[in-house]
Amino acid sequence: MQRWTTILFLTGLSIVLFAIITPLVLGQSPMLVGKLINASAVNDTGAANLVTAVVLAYRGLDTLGELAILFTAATAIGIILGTTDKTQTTSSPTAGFIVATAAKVLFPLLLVFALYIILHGHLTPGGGFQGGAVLAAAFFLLTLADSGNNIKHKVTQVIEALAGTAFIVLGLVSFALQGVFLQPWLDKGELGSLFSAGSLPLLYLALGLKVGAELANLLSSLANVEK
Amino acid sequence: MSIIQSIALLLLFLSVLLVIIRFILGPGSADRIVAADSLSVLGTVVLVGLAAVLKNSIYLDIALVYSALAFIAIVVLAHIMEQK
Amino acid sequence: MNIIILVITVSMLVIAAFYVVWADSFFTVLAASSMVSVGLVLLFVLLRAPDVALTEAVVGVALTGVIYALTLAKIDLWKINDNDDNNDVSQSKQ
Amino acid sequence: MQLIGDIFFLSGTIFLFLGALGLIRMPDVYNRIQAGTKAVTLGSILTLMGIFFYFPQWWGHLCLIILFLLFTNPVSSSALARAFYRNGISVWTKTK
Repeated sequence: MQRWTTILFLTGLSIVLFAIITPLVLGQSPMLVGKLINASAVNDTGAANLVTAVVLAYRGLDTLGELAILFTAATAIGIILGTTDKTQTTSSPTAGFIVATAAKVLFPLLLVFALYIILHGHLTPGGGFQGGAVLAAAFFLLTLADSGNNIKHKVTQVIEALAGTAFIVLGLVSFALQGVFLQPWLDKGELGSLFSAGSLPLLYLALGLKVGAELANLLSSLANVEK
Repeated sequence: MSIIQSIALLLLFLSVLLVIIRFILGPGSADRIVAADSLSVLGTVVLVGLAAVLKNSIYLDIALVYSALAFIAIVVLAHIMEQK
Repeated sequence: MNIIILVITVSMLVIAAFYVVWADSFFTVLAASSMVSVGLVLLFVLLRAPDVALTEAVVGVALTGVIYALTLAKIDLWKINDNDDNNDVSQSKQ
Repeated sequence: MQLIGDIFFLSGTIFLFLGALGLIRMPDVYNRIQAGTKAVTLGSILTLMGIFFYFPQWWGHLCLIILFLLFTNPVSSSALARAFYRNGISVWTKTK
């Protein structure tokens, strides 16, 4: 029975994919919202990447909701697994010399790379969520190489709380200045330079730190639970 | 696009096809893991090639992310296999 | 040129999705889901959506595979009986 | 410039193709790892150098990608081979 539903699902999937790749002639989508955003987003926010403008400026409250959902999921997993902060290592062997050396070499590169993705979120594709995931992967690589140097759960919790607070404080400041919650404030700057787009890079920085701390916490507590 | 570049891109996609064939007929799951590992590197190269074909440098970021992160899943897999 | 890339990408996606659902060994499932992620990234790039492709690369490669592998190791499901071959990973241990 | 790029690009893809062919032809998991690591790493580096000659303004990203490939691919393959060996996957012994 399950196999037949599988075959049905895969047939539908392949039909959908081949319908995507053949040129779409069935109904041109009107794209009213897309045209409006394309026309006005650069003047409104000063961000070269329009996806960032939508995610943080037009739909900032939505992003706050996503952040709350992620926080709830991470909290639930933390409750189930328990934050065993004891430093005694379990029976897991270390990953070997080559992986340990590669982790030591790659960790600063991945850290710089994650900060690049986060800070250039308003210029190139990327941003808080993606950069935060790279940040978490970098810290997890250290845990993987040597299960002794686990990350400190207290520190990541403090970072996560501060970043989440910073996101809301930035919104509240714009509420005090302009009367609208999470409106972009600060100077828009020159389009395409690093210090532009007003408060959007600050929001993305807070977002990236929060997501990175949460995911690093989750991965490390998944890896280091005694069976 | 010159003819040499066309031949090179054709060779690139033929190699992707060969890796997929190894994935299909690999007798054990170890062979399939090796095929997926090779495919992650080939996917990076194909992404850079697509960035060159589309003449847009923002696709290079995706290749960068891919080359940096594709090995973490493999290393985790090897680590778990070793624990058993 | 474009249509060759698209056909290879989409057939790779469908084959890998087939293996994700049908394979008995969890190692095969992990390898196939990473292949699905490769195919999705290529498809998103071909459809000119670099932002979605970047998100898919990060989430599909790093987070999904790692969380899946760690969870399966934690609940001891690696020892499932698979009859891929006699020199398989999880059978040869027993 | 274009000619040098063509030479590097074509030789890189030839190496990638040979590596994938080795992945098909080799008889054993360890041999397949060997083919899929060495030839594919060299081929991808040559291909990226060819693309560098086509678009010289992309040198930063391409250098970073080459660096990451050079670090990550051998490490993952060696960890994989080590895990396979410790799990007792048999080595091909029918050599002449």
